Amino acid sequence: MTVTVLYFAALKEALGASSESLALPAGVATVADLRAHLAARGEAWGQLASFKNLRCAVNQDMVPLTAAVKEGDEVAFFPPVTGG
Amino acid sequence: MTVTVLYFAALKEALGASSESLALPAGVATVADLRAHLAARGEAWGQLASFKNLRCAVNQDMVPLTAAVKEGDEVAFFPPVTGG
Amino acid sequence: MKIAVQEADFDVGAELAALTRGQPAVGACASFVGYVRDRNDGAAVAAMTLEHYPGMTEKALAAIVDEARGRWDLLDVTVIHRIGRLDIGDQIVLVAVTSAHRGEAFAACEFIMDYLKTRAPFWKREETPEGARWVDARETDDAAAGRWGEGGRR
Amino acid sequence: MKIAVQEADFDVGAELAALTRGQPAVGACASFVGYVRDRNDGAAVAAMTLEHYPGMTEKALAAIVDEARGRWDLLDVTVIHRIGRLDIGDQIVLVAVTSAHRGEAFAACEFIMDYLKTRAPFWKREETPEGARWVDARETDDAAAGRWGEGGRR
Repeated sequence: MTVTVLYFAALKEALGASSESLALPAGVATVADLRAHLAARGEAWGQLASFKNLRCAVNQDMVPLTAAVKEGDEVAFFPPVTGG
Repeated sequence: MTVTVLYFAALKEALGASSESLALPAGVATVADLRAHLAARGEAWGQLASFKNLRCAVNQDMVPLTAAVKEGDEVAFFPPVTGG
Repeated sequence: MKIAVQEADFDVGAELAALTRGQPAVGACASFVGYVRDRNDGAAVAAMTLEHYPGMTEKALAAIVDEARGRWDLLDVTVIHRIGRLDIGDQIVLVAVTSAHRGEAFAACEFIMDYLKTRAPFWKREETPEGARWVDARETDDAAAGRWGEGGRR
Repeated sequence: MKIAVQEADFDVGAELAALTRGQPAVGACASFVGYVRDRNDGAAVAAMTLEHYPGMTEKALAAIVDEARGRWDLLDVTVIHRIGRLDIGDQIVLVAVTSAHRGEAFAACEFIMDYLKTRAPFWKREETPEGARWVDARETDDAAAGRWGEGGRR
């Protein structure tokens, strides 16, 4: 399946990436799986596995890392928010 | 001793008085004594004795009816406040 | 600190700007405006008149603001309360509080309103279809002021 | 209900007037404005840039306002949050809530701010003498949002 992945703020800077369209291998069923898949790219991407208090959203709703990922989803990774 | 007595809002209307300078007989030592002295005038003034939740201030500070009254004080009687 | 008791209306935007302009330490401004509603205690209200105790009013408001400044780390406070005859929709009162952080600004603003409602000598007289009536004090206002107790946040 | 995410500054007086004009049931308007402070976490701050997640931001703010309207009897709500580069003293965010009574307006305004701080996808990047840095989330903000629990006033 194919998903869109977005990165924001300090994480975007650390990864040097803001968004990508990604074809996922079989076995990637949750956001946590997706994170592990991305972290396995190595180098800067390894930070995803250890990023402090990593937050994620699926289709623009904040969800826990255990949330499911489906074909066509928009998945975002970002640090804790600091607006207001 | 002589004091100034003020009345406000519904109490002012009930008494038909807004302020007066009053020479007090010996024995009037507290706001409660003053209230009893005024209520003893009879007619509308009798309401002072039974006025619901009567509030008072001495020299513009809210005080309990047990507060002392001294020569030259400004004593005010009024209903609970309803500003804001 | 600005405390005013006046017949004239006030401009909330201008008052907030005056509190915050040239104040780089301000991170938060909590404010409250009270308005004349068209209904109260089940009756239609056409207008109201606010009576006060000149002299004591300003003193009571200053004491309330001082107490708030003792409880929280505030940068500045403005309190404006109108008197005289007011129509439906008119502004009655403004309380605005600036602080570095929002929690203190919110708490102090609500505290000042709660204490103003029970300790500042204002009285409202409403005009209703059945004639004019003095507004009764609400027990909920005493309860709101009582929440703040001594020392604790509420 | 008005929710806006914009680079442009906003006029608090005009926004409050828009919320209350011609609304005779409004008795109370509680509002909050956040400003860029000149210090944060012990460092001097010269300016900041606010990044956000377009699309999700508006959705998250609408969900927070809906939750507030479910908890309290509100008449109207305005939330405006700026993005882009802001200088010291600039307004960042406005939350304004109208209700018949002050307690509900205060509670809802603070609730919306607390939730916005932890659930709306904005990120601040500060410019300091040691260079730019992303602002760290505060544990006190999580605690503030946590106070509201499920159902209770706080």
